[in-house]
Amino acid sequence: MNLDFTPDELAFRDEARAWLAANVPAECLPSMDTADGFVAHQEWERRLADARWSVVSWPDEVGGRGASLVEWVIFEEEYYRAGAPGRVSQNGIFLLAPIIFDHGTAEQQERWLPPMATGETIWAQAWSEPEAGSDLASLRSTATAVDGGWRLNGQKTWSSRAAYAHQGFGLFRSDPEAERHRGLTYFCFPLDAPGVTVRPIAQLDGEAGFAELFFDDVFVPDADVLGEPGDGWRVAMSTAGNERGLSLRSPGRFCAAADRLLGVYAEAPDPALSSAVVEAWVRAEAYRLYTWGTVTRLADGGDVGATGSINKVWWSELDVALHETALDLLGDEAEVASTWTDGYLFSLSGPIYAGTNEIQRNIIAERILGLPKEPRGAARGEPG
Amino acid sequence: MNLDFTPDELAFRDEARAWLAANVPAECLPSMDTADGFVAHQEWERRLADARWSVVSWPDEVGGRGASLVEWVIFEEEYYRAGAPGRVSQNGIFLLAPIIFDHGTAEQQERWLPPMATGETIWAQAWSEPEAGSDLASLRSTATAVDGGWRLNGQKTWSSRAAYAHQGFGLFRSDPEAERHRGLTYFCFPLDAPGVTVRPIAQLDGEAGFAELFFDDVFVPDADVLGEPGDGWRVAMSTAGNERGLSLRSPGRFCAAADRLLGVYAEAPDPALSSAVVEAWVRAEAYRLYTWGTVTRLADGGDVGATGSINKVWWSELDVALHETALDLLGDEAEVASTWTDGYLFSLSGPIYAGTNEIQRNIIAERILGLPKEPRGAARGEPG
Amino acid sequence: MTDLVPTREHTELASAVRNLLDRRSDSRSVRRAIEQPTGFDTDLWSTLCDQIGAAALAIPEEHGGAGFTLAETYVVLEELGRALTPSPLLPSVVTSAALVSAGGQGPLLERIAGGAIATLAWSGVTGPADTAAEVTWSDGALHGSVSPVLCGDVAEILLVPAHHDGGIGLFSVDPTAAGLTRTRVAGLDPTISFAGLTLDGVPAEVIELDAANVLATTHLVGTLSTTALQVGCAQRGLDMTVDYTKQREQFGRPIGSFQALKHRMADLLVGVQMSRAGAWAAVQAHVHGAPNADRLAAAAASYCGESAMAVAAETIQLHGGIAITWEHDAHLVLKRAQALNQLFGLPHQQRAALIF
Amino acid sequence: MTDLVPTREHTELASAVRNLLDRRSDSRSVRRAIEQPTGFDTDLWSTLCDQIGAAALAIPEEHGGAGFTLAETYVVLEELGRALTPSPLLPSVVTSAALVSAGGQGPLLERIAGGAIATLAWSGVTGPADTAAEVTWSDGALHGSVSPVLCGDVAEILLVPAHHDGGIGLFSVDPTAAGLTRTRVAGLDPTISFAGLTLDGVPAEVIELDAANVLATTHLVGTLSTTALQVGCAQRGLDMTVDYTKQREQFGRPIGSFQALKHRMADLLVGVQMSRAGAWAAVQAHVHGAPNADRLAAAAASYCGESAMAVAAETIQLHGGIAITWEHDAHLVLKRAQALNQLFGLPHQQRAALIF
Repeated sequence: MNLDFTPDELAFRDEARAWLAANVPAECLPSMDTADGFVAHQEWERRLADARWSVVSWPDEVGGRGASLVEWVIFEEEYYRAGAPGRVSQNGIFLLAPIIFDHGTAEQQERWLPPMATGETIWAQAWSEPEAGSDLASLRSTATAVDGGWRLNGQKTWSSRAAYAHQGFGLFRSDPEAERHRGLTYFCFPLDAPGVTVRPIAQLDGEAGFAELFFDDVFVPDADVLGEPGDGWRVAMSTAGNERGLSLRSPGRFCAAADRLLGVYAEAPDPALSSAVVEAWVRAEAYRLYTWGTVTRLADGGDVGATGSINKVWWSELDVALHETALDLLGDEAEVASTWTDGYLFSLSGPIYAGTNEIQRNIIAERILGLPKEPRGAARGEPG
Repeated sequence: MNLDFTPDELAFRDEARAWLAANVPAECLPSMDTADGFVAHQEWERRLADARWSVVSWPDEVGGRGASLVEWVIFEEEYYRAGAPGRVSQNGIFLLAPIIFDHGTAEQQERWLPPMATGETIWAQAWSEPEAGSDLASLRSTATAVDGGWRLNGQKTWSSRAAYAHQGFGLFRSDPEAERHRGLTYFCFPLDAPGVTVRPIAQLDGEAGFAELFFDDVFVPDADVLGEPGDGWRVAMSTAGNERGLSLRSPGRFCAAADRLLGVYAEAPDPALSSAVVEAWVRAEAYRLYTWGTVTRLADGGDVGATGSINKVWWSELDVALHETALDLLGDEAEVASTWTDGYLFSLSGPIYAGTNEIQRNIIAERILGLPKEPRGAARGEPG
Repeated sequence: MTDLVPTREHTELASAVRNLLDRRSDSRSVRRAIEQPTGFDTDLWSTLCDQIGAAALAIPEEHGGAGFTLAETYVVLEELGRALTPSPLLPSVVTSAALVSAGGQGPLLERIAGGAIATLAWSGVTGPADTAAEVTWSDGALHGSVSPVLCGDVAEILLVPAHHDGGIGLFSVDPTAAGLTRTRVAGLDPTISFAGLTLDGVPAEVIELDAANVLATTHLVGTLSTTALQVGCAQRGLDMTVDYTKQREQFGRPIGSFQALKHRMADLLVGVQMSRAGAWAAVQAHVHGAPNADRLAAAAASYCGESAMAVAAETIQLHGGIAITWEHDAHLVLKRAQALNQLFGLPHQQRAALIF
Repeated sequence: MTDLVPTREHTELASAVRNLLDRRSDSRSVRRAIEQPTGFDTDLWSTLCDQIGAAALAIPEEHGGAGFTLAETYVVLEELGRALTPSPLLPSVVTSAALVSAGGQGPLLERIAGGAIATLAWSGVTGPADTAAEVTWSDGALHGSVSPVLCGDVAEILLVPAHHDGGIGLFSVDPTAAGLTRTRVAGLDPTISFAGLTLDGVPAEVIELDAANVLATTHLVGTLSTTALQVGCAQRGLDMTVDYTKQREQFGRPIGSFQALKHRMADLLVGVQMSRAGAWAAVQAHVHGAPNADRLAAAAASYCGESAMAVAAETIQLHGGIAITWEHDAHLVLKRAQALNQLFGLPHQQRAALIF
């Protein structure tokens, strides 16, 4: 909107815009899910960090500039507008860091945050398990208390970035007697620890964006437990809220894609598709305005809460529709692999990961609209 | 398709087409849900019957011409193409008659079918109850055995045509001990029987297409029970299958509406809407071809079964979309009441009545795709 | 960035209007209002004008208005939309926007601010901005016809755009003048009343001879005002449907516990939230004179229209049989959404304004 | 009316093909075929030609064909679509349709009937019928380029439409001729292979100098053949998804018991059934020379394309995470549906052919 940014906010925006204009690589970096690309993206993180743009909202002492939420969204808008590289550090800075800030000890914060800010340590998330999917509470990987720490066993899957990352984080069942979401503990661990096996998963686009992780008696010291043992579910839920919320998908990304779509249309306008093209632009714009509204509310204090699910459903389905429209516009060119077809295949994972959109709709229905839960285990025909 | 009709079928078509061309009233009849319109539609039924077009698929001796299923669909296509009046007798001839043929005694067939064929007796269905909705098995209206017959008590709603019709038919609970769909009996009764109160329901378009029926110790003799007492659910299910199936909504109606829609477009073409207009036409055409395929299969012997649910979902949603497109095309004219706005409001009841489309989708999912039922009354978390 | 979220003052204004409408515009009152010869409840309209100053909000203080902006009017309209209240506020807002834009029309504006029923007889009100007027002006009089016109039969102040040799002008007509015929037309939506007007040499006062820009601004204001009604209408449909599905039982459980229905209602909520965010931002952009204000308005209008229609369709479907009875309010939501969908251009026409 | 339903012979043909593909074109075989230099399994293709006569079905008996119709070819293509088999049958059918339509091309048709890989290098194959050729013919040779061409790098018989002074003609080119460059392009769908062709003075034999009607007929045959692949692909995606959701448990129950998912799969089934009915009727209309055959083909194509895309999207979504792994077949359904959607014109282009 740029309606009434404060002078400080405007100055912040101008500074970010100028730095990005001068520093964003002219050529796309190779994919971060290849060995070369991973290194190139790590180097880019280092460059961001040197100019203190890698984690703008963090405090100065751990590599940030203490930016406000409004400034953070401004930075994200500028970042995508500039066509800057994807963030190989995103699992760490967007998913894990908020938890370290909230639940980590001073020692953990000092040890983990600065190398995360510089991109020296790249983190992989280890959320899902083969049999659990969206049902996090049915995780089966175990943690057994041993002298001075824990032994992890089991398997995780859909661990993003894990093929090349250094550290992992995730939930393990530390109390086999406790029911479902009780008895889970939150662990951080090196991916090269003895007993960890990383098996990359080839994806639609042929790259290893995800991996399976196998744990065979992996030792983790007590110092690497986040929060209290057995309290992992509550600790993790703050990540889940964050992951689905503002952080991961700032509107700049979709507005930039919608602008590119308008560009494709301008090159070869097909009036029959104009409505779909405009629809994509309108949806990206609505997302931007909605998100700015949320940011304004949060700036006054408040919690994203379940409205994060609204964001997730919206951006992920908008992203698929936008790319489908692009392929329709491209016509026979869409038969051939291109950045648009890659983007299309990538967009398909949006409605699936970070809590499927089915789960998000359950959350919206139950937590915002207050609709009754599905009956479970109740007497015949009675809602449970 | 007219691809390879037999000479007999072609002759049948030509005869129907010629008669309709000579006899269909030039002016629309007043609505059948007004007092005048009801009489006008009854007169039209008489005219159809005199030329033996009112119930073409019935045997000669009860007013039909023993037409095959293919001929029946041919007749329906011609009927809608000719813009002939709606059938005020449809509850009787399409819903009740198949049951009388299958489950009625010889005496009942002789007594009820001929005046149904001539339009002398118009029938209203009494399916739903205020608390039952789509869940027919939870009907509460009762039938109590008395000397020589039964006493009916309770309330029915959404009884179509009941404001002016002569006879009603429906299910009543004759065994209060039996569970849900056991213990129901199928009754026919005069709407002017002592103890019956008919209260018309004003609809969206202001007309009384439906009524509520109140039963206060209404006596029905044993001779007016259809099928065996207690067997009403099974008897009724053949009606339900029929109602949802081919009978009620022959493709001719939608193809004719799609053609009218093309006409509206031709008068003031708006290229942005051409896709929606064509889409409606394509969907009507697909419905016609699908239905003809089904007819061909049935002509070789076979049962509509659950595929009737596919028809129901398709035609009812196509009908709404077609009318919405018409209103978009009409632009500011759509602010004003017209036959298109009336048709739109009428179309909205399609996805609701005769088994809501939610119920139809359950049937498709469970009976055709074989997907598991919702868990009911099973142990915690186990499918039932 | 505070303007992307309603302020405390906006919230208080909304509460005041809602409290009034809860008392004076419940389901029964709406039905009574429909039956009145004016098509709305004149007492309620007086109260809205006297207590809330509804008609005066966006009119400058020097012309008897409250000197606020379209944002405050938006707040009132959203509440009127939610309550499905029949009301002349929409044509009043559109007409005053035209007069403010034309400038120097103090006396007319003062009357509107005080609650006089005003309307603009222009087919752009029920279509896209580039719709031509069907009326011509020559020798000081107007000739032609225009239909449908919001509150056209009861308007006390009547503006008419008309072609003349030098372009398109804006004129004022005495609603009781000879040569003017006003005929109420039966609308699809009984809560919005229209009339057809024919002008057979009706004497007209010139407001502005070169009114192209005035009409463009007026269309923008009308578009934004309509989004307010659409957001309110959608919210009402959703609330009604959620409440109903929580209570209604089928197969031994509330139908609102069936996942297919829950997901559909979740989608409706997403649509309503996005609509409100987009509409409010577009109103703020207009109020602040942002350069992209007209694009944001078209975007919001296309989205709010479709979202309200989607809610309305599900309101009918999820209520089942009772939705199609006159006694139930579900059909009023549907008819209102459908009628609003046409005002100031259909969604696809709004989208057409957004591409080269 | 029997032609609206497949006959017993059609059903038997479908079973024979399905049995063969069950054995020779399972998931593992498809992946092996993709890796082959030709892009398909040449042994399987030989078997399809020898045992089923796949390439010969619609070719007249006097030219070494089986003398059946496009209906039988449709049956085979639907099965190839269901198995996601990489296969040169589609370009073979299109090319033989062009030759049959042009007339008098016995020797080429005989080779195609015997299994020679044939293709038509024309952008109408990946676009609407009115697409112009990008190649010109002068002094007996062809100049220009065209891409993407189905099986363009491996075709043994290569037809090229080209402009000349008198209109558009159809020409035959020796695939090994000097001046012809054929480059495999990386397609979105690994099961359908394309190449880009450049022609720099390539000697060409005239098939037909006035080929406008030939190309129109060919486009129609290609459109109908594509609907067969789409219906098969959609059926495969639906079957796969229904099976998966019956087995996969979440929250203690099979996810296929969740109503929201059931309703979505029910909608997919409705779409697939309507697609198949429409496509089959359109094929029969073409075979019988019905006057509305081209309208039915455009209608079926628009619908089959969108229905296959809808199934493919849900196949991905309802499989969740495993859908986006290379090991799982869900993404092959998605890529196939997307690639087919462009062939012979997008759904909106097919619809455009249906309105004045």
